[in-house]
Amino acid sequence: MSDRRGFLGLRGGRAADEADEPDVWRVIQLARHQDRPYPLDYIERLMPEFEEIHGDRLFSDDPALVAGIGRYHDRPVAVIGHQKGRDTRERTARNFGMAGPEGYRKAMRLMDLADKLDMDLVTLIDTPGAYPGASAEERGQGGAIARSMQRMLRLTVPSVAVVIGEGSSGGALGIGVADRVVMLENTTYSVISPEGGAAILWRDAARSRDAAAAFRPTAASCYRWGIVDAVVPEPPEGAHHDYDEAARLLDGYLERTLRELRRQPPDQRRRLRRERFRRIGAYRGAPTEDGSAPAVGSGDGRSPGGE
Amino acid sequence: MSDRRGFLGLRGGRAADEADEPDVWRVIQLARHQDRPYPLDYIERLMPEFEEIHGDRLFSDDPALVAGIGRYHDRPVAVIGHQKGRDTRERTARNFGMAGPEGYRKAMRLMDLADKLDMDLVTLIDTPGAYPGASAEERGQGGAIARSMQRMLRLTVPSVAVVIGEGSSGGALGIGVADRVVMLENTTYSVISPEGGAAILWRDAARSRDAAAAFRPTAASCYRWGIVDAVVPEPPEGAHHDYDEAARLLDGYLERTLRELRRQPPDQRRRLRRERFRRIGAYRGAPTEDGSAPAVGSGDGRSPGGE
Amino acid sequence: MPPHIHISVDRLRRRRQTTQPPASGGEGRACPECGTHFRAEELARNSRVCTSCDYHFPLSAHPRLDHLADDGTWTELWPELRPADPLRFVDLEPYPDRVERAERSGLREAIVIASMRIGGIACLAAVMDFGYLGGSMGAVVGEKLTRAADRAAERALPLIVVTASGGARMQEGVLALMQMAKTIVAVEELRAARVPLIVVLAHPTTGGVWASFASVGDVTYAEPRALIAFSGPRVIEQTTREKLPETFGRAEAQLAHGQVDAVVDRRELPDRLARVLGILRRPAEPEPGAAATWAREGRQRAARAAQALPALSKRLVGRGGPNGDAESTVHEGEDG
Amino acid sequence: MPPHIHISVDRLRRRRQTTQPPASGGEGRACPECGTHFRAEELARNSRVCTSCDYHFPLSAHPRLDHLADDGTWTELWPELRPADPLRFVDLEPYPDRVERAERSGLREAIVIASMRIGGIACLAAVMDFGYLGGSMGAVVGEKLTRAADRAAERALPLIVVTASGGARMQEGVLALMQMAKTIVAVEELRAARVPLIVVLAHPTTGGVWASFASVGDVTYAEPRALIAFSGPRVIEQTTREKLPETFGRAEAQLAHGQVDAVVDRRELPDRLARVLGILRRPAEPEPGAAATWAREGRQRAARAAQALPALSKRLVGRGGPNGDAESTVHEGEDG
Ligand SMILES: [Zn+2]
Ligand SMILES: [Zn+2]
Repeated sequence: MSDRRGFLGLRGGRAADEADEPDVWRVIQLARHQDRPYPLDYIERLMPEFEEIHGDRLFSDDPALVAGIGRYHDRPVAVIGHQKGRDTRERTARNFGMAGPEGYRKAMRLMDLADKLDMDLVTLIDTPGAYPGASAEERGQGGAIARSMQRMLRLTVPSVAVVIGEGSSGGALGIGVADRVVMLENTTYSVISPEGGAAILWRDAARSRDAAAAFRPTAASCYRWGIVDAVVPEPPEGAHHDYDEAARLLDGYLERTLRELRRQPPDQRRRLRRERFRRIGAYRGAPTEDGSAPAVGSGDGRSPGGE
Repeated sequence: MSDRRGFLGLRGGRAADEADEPDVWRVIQLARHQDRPYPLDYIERLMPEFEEIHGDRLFSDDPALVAGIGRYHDRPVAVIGHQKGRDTRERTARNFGMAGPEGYRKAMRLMDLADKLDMDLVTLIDTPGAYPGASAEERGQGGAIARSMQRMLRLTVPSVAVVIGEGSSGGALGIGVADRVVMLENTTYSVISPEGGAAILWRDAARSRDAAAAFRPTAASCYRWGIVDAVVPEPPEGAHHDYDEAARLLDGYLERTLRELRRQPPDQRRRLRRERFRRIGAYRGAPTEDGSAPAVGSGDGRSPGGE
Repeated sequence: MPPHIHISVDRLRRRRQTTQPPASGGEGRACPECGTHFRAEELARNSRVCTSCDYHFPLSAHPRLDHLADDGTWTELWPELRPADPLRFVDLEPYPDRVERAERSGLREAIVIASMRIGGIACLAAVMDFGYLGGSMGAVVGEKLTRAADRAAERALPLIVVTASGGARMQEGVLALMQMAKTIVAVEELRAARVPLIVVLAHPTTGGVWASFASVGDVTYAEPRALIAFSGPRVIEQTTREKLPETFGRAEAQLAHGQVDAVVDRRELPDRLARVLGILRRPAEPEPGAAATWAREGRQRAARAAQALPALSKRLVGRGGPNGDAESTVHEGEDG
Repeated sequence: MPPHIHISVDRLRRRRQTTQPPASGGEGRACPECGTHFRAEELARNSRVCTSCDYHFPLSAHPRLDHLADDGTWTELWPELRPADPLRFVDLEPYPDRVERAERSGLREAIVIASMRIGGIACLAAVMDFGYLGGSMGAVVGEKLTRAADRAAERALPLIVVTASGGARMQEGVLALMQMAKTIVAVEELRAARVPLIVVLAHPTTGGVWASFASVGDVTYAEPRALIAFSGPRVIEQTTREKLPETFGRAEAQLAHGQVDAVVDRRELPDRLARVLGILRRPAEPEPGAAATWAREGRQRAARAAQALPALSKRLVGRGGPNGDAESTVHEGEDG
């Protein structure tokens, strides 16, 4: 933690090691710890002034996703984050951080504002997933997430997405298509929660530890896979033990990165952002990098189903 | 009607005369005539192929406002229009052409598409006003109309708005912020319906003829006031007597105007569109056109309420 | 023509009087909600909010400016703009008579533009006055708002808009309707210049004002219980035969429906605005602000664009002859 | 690297077989809605729609292409792309075993790309196959769709996408999730090139596919009764304890909720698509199409951009070593 650069991602070494199974489960518990700092806890510490905005101007306001403008290192900044709620009542009110279409549409409204007023955008990801409810589906949950990603790709201002807890499913990625994507040390980023994955793949929700081990949704793994650009350290016992220090460590990464991103021309930034996401994915059969013949895929050319 | 140019607006002369009171009322009756051609009647005649789109991708589809893409003079074109409905059942289903926020949001979706695919946009205005309902208010009727106007101002493609019947209130203007705005011969464009105006200003809805005479919402008046750029003639007895001829006359104006607009560079077109609307409005006290001292407005400078 | 507006405004700028305007209350009022009686000074001291039940009394434009602006910092702009009567409109009485009566009450139009400081930050404000013909939007409202936006863009000043309006001014007919589009153009100029637009919705904000500039603020506040709607409750009840609840269209309901960012007690408004302006303050930059450059170029572009306009659209447009009487100009111009 | 994809694709293009693929039905089937029994040929003749009740049987990718394309005009592109196993994923069985079994059924991935003509108009199609691992979206789906979009942009060809998917492919973990963003990038390339994207939602279109490219088509059709949802009914019922109606998330309900443009019977789909493509056809222009120019420049830009990428993001990204085995490459690259 004494590393002045303040983020593991550029240290190399240990962070890039593959996490073993018990570690994965421990990280999942930490990422979901009910005392973990939530977006408003970071905002309170990073920004002397913050003004929350409300509503999508279409249907409603979604308390599961907070959005607002704040003063950050003497500049205006736009912030979006999943807010889970601390006690039972707030958790219910905030729907456990599961945003509906109204949340993503509020987020898009703030992105418009960020572009208009030339504000950097920071998103703080911490959700078990987008809200699975009939009403959310009727109002276009899928399209809301898709368009939020689309909107982020079109941003002219710099953007950084930070996984600060649980980053699960499209609900997380909906606000995650940024110039830089980073994870705090004890967080997860995954296609599905371990319970959900266990229920589907093992047909037994109780086998979530197996699912966790298989998904390996830790910061270390995601860093290895190129999903995130850096891993931001937390205080020694985890972010929930020292909010101030957790915020300070995040600040170290954030301020430096936004400054760096601002140096790029907007068009270049947008191009690189597209390229960043376009390149993700491992597969076989691609042509080699010098453009010569493909390694796999020769054959008679008949469509496989037609034989 | 035999004028090959096919639009009164550029003929000058009679069309620019001030209509007298009985004429105004007659035009109002014609504009609302239940047999008048509606957008789909024109579309059927002007476009060999047309595909309607549905839904705002947010909440619902609004049948009071039809939107779609069609083939027009061998080019793709986007069309939006208020559709009133012909028989009682259809009139109810289409809400008498009173669009809700979903209608304006569907329209905006089509505007996005027009911009993306470089299609000219044509809007056909025929509404007693935007739908006055509690649910419409709850879903942001005001903001929907405002944003639809905003979206039209941002269009990169050419746009023409045509009042084909009744153009009443913000519900009409919501799809009326185009490069060119024109009215068919027997149509009206007004801040409010005569009945609504009578109820408010005369405190007696029965005095709608008085209101009509005062508002003078005819094509001739609107042309004189600079609200519309041209008046497109109708068949001798009115558009409802000959749909084919009405469509042919509209076609004559539309095709020529879109071709002319396409010749302008998009940025210039957008600038001129802004300027067009920005200049509307008569008031006293403006500086003279050469920038010399103002005609009115000298005084002690105290704010008028502060004396 | 808009480009010329910029040239002459500074000469027209007026120093404000710091005395309390009488428009703010008269001799005293009883709260319509709880019946508590207040003397005018009491009410004014509490920003015309009931100390018992927090009812927000109407606040006209000048006292509103006194309330929002840092002490003694507001200066009215373009107070000389007055309505014309392009339709020669007569309902139960001629439009000019209505205007005259409204002016006799001490107001000059339904909107007042001022430059000012809030929390030390320079900005412009456009404040509507329901007391003047129901805060209705005619050509003067559209023009003043457009000038305010132009100046805000040119000088990179945030624009604060406080609305209170029954909608378009019917006596100006379809020309009033068109002010909706005109004010949206103004908002677009702010966007191009990257200048913040903060909207405060006071009671009532309805019709064409809500359906144009009032609903597209970057940040939007509403005063408690302000009615915010395109169609008013009576029109809706008549058309749809629904019985609307007391809460229909009120600020609190509009917040729940995602239409405003917050409901803010009037007494907290100056601090709240100061905070937002503080957040949105641009950092000092070495290069000249893009906004200022844009506005300068914008003016030149607008002048060029005007040349290219089809003759038709030049009619009745931001005009006003040397004698300041647009009305007669209109008819001379058109009938001749 | 994407820029190189364009260079090699033409060599990889395969002529299609015109024989009827067996994947379309086997020996015969009973309609699950009305019980009517059909022989395979009967079903195929009616586009696998029940002649009694209009139930739409699932249609796998190749017969779908036969159905949509003008006779004999479709040619598959990039059939050689195969999943890697970057997570060395094992649930009830190893991921590669699932892949192998899926391939044994005659399919090669959950999406098939083809160039073709519809109503005489050249276009590209990307057709998903629910029969291959539930139509799940892994890296190959993302990559193929991206290549299809690149080519569509480059050659100014409309892209038709037919979806049928349970969502992201869990066995590829968070890398599968990221394909959502990747496909949205692909859609953005189409936008930049002004190329139409027509989406047809077949049963079922759920999860990450609905929440990415499937929901942002320029025109969007759905097949009758297709389930279209981000969260499936079972998940919703478990989470919210609501009992959902039969109609939940079905095409007809999504139409009512404004999420699709029309519900189109499969038998009318080819004509409907031909009509839309006909409408959107660009007029013959003297100058070279902007789209083609864009794509050409785009390729050069992408190559330059790749140089500028931070080293981090180059990991595990569109890779595949000379031996075609990305899996081992990954682990060598990272552990070393
Ligand atoms: Zn009271
Ligand atoms: Zn059947």
